Amino acid sequence: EQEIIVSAAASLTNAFTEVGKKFEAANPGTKVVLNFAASGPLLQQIEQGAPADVFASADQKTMDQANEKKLILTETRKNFAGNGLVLIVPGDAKTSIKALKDLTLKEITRISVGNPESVPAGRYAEEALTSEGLWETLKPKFILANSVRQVLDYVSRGEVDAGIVYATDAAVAKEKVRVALKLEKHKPILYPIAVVAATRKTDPARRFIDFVLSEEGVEILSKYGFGKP
Amino acid sequence: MTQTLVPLLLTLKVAGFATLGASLVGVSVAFLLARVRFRGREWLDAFLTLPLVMPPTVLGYYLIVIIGRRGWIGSWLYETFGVTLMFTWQGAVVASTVVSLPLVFKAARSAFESIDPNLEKAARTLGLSEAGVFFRVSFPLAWPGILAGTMLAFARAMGEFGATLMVAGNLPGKTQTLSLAVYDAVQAGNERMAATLVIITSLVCMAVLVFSG
Amino acid sequence: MTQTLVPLLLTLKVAGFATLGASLVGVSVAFLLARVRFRGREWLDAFLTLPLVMPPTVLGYYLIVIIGRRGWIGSWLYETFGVTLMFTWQGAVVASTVVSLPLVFKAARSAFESIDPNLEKAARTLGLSEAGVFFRVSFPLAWPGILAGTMLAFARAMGEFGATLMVAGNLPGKTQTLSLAVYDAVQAGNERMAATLVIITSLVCMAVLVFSG
Amino acid sequence: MVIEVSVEKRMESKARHFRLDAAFSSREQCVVLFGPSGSGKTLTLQSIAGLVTPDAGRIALNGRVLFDTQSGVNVPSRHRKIGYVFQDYALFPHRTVLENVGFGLKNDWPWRLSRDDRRQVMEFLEAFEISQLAQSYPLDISGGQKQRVALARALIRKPDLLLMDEPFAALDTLLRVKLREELAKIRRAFDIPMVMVTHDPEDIRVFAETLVIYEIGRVRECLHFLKSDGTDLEEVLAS
Amino acid sequence: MVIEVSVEKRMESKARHFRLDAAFSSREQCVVLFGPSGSGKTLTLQSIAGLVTPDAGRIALNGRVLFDTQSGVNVPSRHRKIGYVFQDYALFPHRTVLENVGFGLKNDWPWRLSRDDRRQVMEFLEAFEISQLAQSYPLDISGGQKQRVALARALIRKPDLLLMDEPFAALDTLLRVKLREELAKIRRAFDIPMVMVTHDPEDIRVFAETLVIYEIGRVRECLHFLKSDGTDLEEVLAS
Ligand SMILES: [Mg+2]
Ligand SMILES: [Mg+2]
Ligand SMILES: [Mg+2]
Repeated sequence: EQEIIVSAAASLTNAFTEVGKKFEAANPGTKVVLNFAASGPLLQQIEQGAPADVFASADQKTMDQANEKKLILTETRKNFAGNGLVLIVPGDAKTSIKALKDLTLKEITRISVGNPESVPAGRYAEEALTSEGLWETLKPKFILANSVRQVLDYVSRGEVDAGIVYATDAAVAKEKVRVALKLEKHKPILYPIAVVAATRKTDPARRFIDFVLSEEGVEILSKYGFGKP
Repeated sequence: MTQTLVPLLLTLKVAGFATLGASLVGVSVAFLLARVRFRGREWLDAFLTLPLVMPPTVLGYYLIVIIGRRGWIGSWLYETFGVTLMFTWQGAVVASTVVSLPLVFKAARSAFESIDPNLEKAARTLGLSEAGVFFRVSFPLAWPGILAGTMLAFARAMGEFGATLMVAGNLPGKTQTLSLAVYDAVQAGNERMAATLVIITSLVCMAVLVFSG
Repeated sequence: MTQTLVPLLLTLKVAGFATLGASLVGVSVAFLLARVRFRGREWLDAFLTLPLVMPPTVLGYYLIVIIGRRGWIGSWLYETFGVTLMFTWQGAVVASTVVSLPLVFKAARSAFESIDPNLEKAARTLGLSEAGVFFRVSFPLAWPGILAGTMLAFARAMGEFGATLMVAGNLPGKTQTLSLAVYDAVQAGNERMAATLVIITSLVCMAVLVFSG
Repeated sequence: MVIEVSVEKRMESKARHFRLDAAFSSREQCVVLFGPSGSGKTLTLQSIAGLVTPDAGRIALNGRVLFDTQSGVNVPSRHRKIGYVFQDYALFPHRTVLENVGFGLKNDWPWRLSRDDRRQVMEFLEAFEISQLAQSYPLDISGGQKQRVALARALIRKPDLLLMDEPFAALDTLLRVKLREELAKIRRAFDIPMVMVTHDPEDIRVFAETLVIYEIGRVRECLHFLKSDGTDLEEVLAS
Repeated sequence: MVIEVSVEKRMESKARHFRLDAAFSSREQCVVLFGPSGSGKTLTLQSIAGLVTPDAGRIALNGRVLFDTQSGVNVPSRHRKIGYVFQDYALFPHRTVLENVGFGLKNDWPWRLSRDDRRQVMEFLEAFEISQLAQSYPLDISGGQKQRVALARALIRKPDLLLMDEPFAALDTLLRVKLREELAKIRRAFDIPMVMVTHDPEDIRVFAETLVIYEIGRVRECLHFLKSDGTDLEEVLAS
C-alpha cells in the first residue's frame, strides 16, 4: 500500500477527483491524496517541503517558477489540458452583460477575480481586461479571491455581481451561475503537470501522469469541459 | 513602507472598533449576569462564550449565513439600504467583535463578581442611586479586570484571521489586515514582505501584552 | 459520511495530542512560576502568553521559520532523520500545541496561586515530601482550574485554523481538520458539506463548553 | 428613638436552608443584638438598612414606616437615613480616606465636593483624629483607623439611626477596650441612637439599654435594662 | 520540654518592611506567645515548624538542634516531629474528616491507609468525639468541629511539640470558653508540650506557664509563672 499526493490547481477539483478514483482502481495498492488550491500557494507549499509527489498547475508561469527553483523533474513536465475563461453572473441576476465594457455599469458594484499574485485565473483575467483597457478602470470593484473556486463561490452566493472563472468551473455550478460571455484576449490556457523533484515515489508519480495523459484520462477531463492541450 | 503601513492602520482601525463594540456589549451583559438572577442566565453566558471555543471558520460560516448578501440580516440590509457588510472593513469589524467578545465578557463578569458586595451596599446606605453605585463603585472597582480583558480582546481582534477571511475577504487596502497580509505574503512567496509584517505585528502584540499584564 | 468522519477523527487526534502536550508543559511551568521566584519569571510568563495575543498566521510564520524544511530545527530534523513536520498531522499538533498552551498555562498558574499556602504548609508538618505535597495537595486542589483550562485548550486546538493552514497545509485525510474542512467546503461552494461540518463542530464545541463550565 | 422590627426571610442555598423570623421593639437609644454567629443578627440589621428585602414583616423608626409588606411600603436604602458600619468596615479601596468620608455628601453628577462640603469633611476628620490620614488609602491604614473612617463616613450624613455590625470583632483584644470607650463617647457626642450586633458579652456591658438575644433564626428574649423591671445585666450574662 | 528559640527574619513587600528579631527559651510545658497582631508571633511559630527559614538564629527542642545558621543545620519540616494547628485550621478541603486525620500516617506511595492505620484513625475520631463526621468534608462542619479535626490530625503523628496559632480567634465567644477547657484537657491527656500564639488574655490565664510578650518585631518580656519568682499573672494582665 502506497500513497501519492497530487497537488493540483483548484479548477481541477472535480475532474481530478474522478481521475484519482479511476487511477486507484487501475493501480490497486496505490492511494491518491488530492490537495487542491491555487497554483501559487501549491508552489509555496512544495518549496516549504510539502510532501507532494505530483504537481499540476493551471498556468505555465507557475510551472516555470517551479522549474527554475528545481522543484520538479524537468523531463516529466507535460501539458495535459486546456481551458477557456468566462465571465459569470449569479443565476438570478437581473443585469444583462453583453460585452466586457458593460462591467463599468453602475449596477455592477463588485467583480470577483483571482488574485493575480498567486491565482493563474486571476492573471488570465488581468490580461484579458488589460487588453480591453478595463483593468485599471474596474480595479475599485474587484474582490480578489484566493483561488478560482473562491470566485465561483462568491458568484454562486450572490455576494458579487460578476466573476471571471474557467469555463469548467462555470459548468460545475450550472444551477447557480450563468455564463455571460467568453473572454478571449489572453494567453492560451494550458495546464502543465510534472513529478515533484523531492519525491521518493517517482514510479507511481510517473504512472499517475501517464494515466492523466492516457485516453481514459483525457476522456474524463473532456467530460468536465477541459480541452486538449 | 505603505505596503506595511496600510495594513497596520487598517488593523488598528478594525481592532479598535471591534474592541469598542465588544467592550460595550461585554461589560453591560457581564454586569447584568453578575447582578441579576434570571432564567437562562448560564445559557446566555455559554452562548456569549461560544466564540472562544468555536473555530473561527465556523463563526465565519455563521456570519455569512447571517450577514451575507442573502443572509437573514444581510438581505434585509441590502434591500433596505443597498449596503452589504461582506468585503468591507465594517464586516471585518463584525467578525472581530464576535471573536473577541468572550474575552471582555468573561473578564468583566469575574471582575464584577469579585467585588465585595458590602461595598455596593455601603454605597446604597450613603444615599447612592443604583446608577451611582454602578458608576462610582462597581465600575471603578472592576476596571482593572475589565481593562485586562479589553487588552486581550484588542489583541485577539488584531490577530483575527479565519472569520475575517471568510466575511471580509482579503482585499489589499480595504480589508487586508496584518494577519491576512502575512498569510498573503507567505502564499505569494514574498519573503521580505512577510518578514517585515511579522516583525511589526510581533512588536504590537508584545506591547499589548506588556500593557495588559 | 466518511467525508465528515475523516476530518472529525483527525481533528480529535490532533487536538488530543496538542492538549496533552500543552497540559504537560503548561502545568509544569505554571507550578514553577507559581512557587519559585527567579529572575525573568514574568518574562517567561509573557513569552508563554504571547500565542494568546499573536495572530495565528504570524505564529504560523515563526513555526515555518523554525520547523520548516529549511528552518532551524526543521533542517536538522530533515538531514538527521529524513523527516519533516511540515504538512503532516504531527505538524498540525505542533501548531495547535503552541496556540493552546497559554490557555492551560494561565488557568493552571492562577489555580496554583489561589491555593491557600497554609494547606501546603500543613502537609509539610504532616511529614510529606515536596513531591508528596504536589501530588496529594497542590495538584488535586488546582485540578478544577487546570481541567477548565485544558478543556478550553482542547477547544482552541480543535478550532485552530491560521497556523495549521500555514504549517500543515490543507491535505484531505492527512492534515485537513474540521476547521480547515469548513473553509474548504465553503470555498468549493459545497454547501451541504459545509453545513454538515459546521453542525458537527458546533455540537462538539458546545459539549466542550458545557463540560468545562 | 422608637424602633419596631419584625422580619421574616428564607435563605436557600445548595448547602443549607435558613429561616429568620425575628421581632423586637425598643424605646431606648441603644439596642444590642446578641447571639451566636449564623443566628440572623446581620440579616436583621441589613433588613433595617434596606439592603435586604424581607419576605414579610414591618420596620418602623420613630413612627416612619420603612418597610411593610401589608401596605406595600419599601423605602429604598438610600432614602432611609440610616448609617451603617459594616463588620469589615467596607471602605472604598479606590478612594482616599478623605474621599471615603465625603462619599455620601454629594450624590448627583459630577460628584465633586463643594468647598463647604470639603471643609465639613476636614472637620470630621479632625473630630475623629484622622486628619493625618486624609490622603491615605484604606489598604494602608490600621483596623482601628478603618473603624473611625467608617464611623465618620456614616455619621457625616446625619442619619436618624446608626447600625453597627460587630464593630470590634476584627480588632485586637488590646485595641478593642480602647475603641469601645471611644465609640461610647462619640455616640453621646452625636446623640445618635444605635443598633449594634455583637457576640461579645463585654459590648453588652458597655452599650446595651435594650438587649435582644438571638438563637438560630429567632429572638429568644428581649430585655430592657433602663426600665428597671428587675432585670439584672450580670445575671443575664452569667446564664 | 526544653525549647530554645532565637530567630531573625526580614520580610520585604511593596507596602511595608518588617523585621523580626525574637528570642526566648522555656523549660515549662506550655509557652504562650502574646502580643498585638503583626508583631511576628506567627512568623516565630512557622520558624519553629520549619515552614519559614529564618535569616539567622537557632532553634532547639529537647536538646535536638532543628535549625542553626552557625552550624548550617536546617531540618526539613517533615522531619521535625512538630504538630501545627493553623489559625484557620488548614483542613484539606478535598479530603473527608477521616482522610484529613489519617493524612500524615502513610507518606509514601500509594498512600492508602493500612487496616491498622484506619483503626487508629477511627479511635482518634472517637476520642475527639467526631466519629459521626468521618465521611463529612471540612466545608460542611462547624468551626469548633474543624478545630478538633485539626488537633486530631496533628496529634495522631505523636509529635514532640504542638504549635497552635490563635486556636480560638475564629470561634464565637460562647464556644470559645468551652473549647478552651477541652484543649486543656486534651493537652493533659496526651501529655504534650505546646507553644500557643494568642492575643486573648483569657488564653494566658488558662494556659501560660511561660509567657512571651511580643511587641512589633521583638520580644518585650519573657515571664515564667511556674518558677514562682514573684511574677503574678493578674498583675501582668492588668498592666
Ligand atoms: Mg454576622
Ligand atoms: Mg498571626
Ligand atoms: Mg475575634
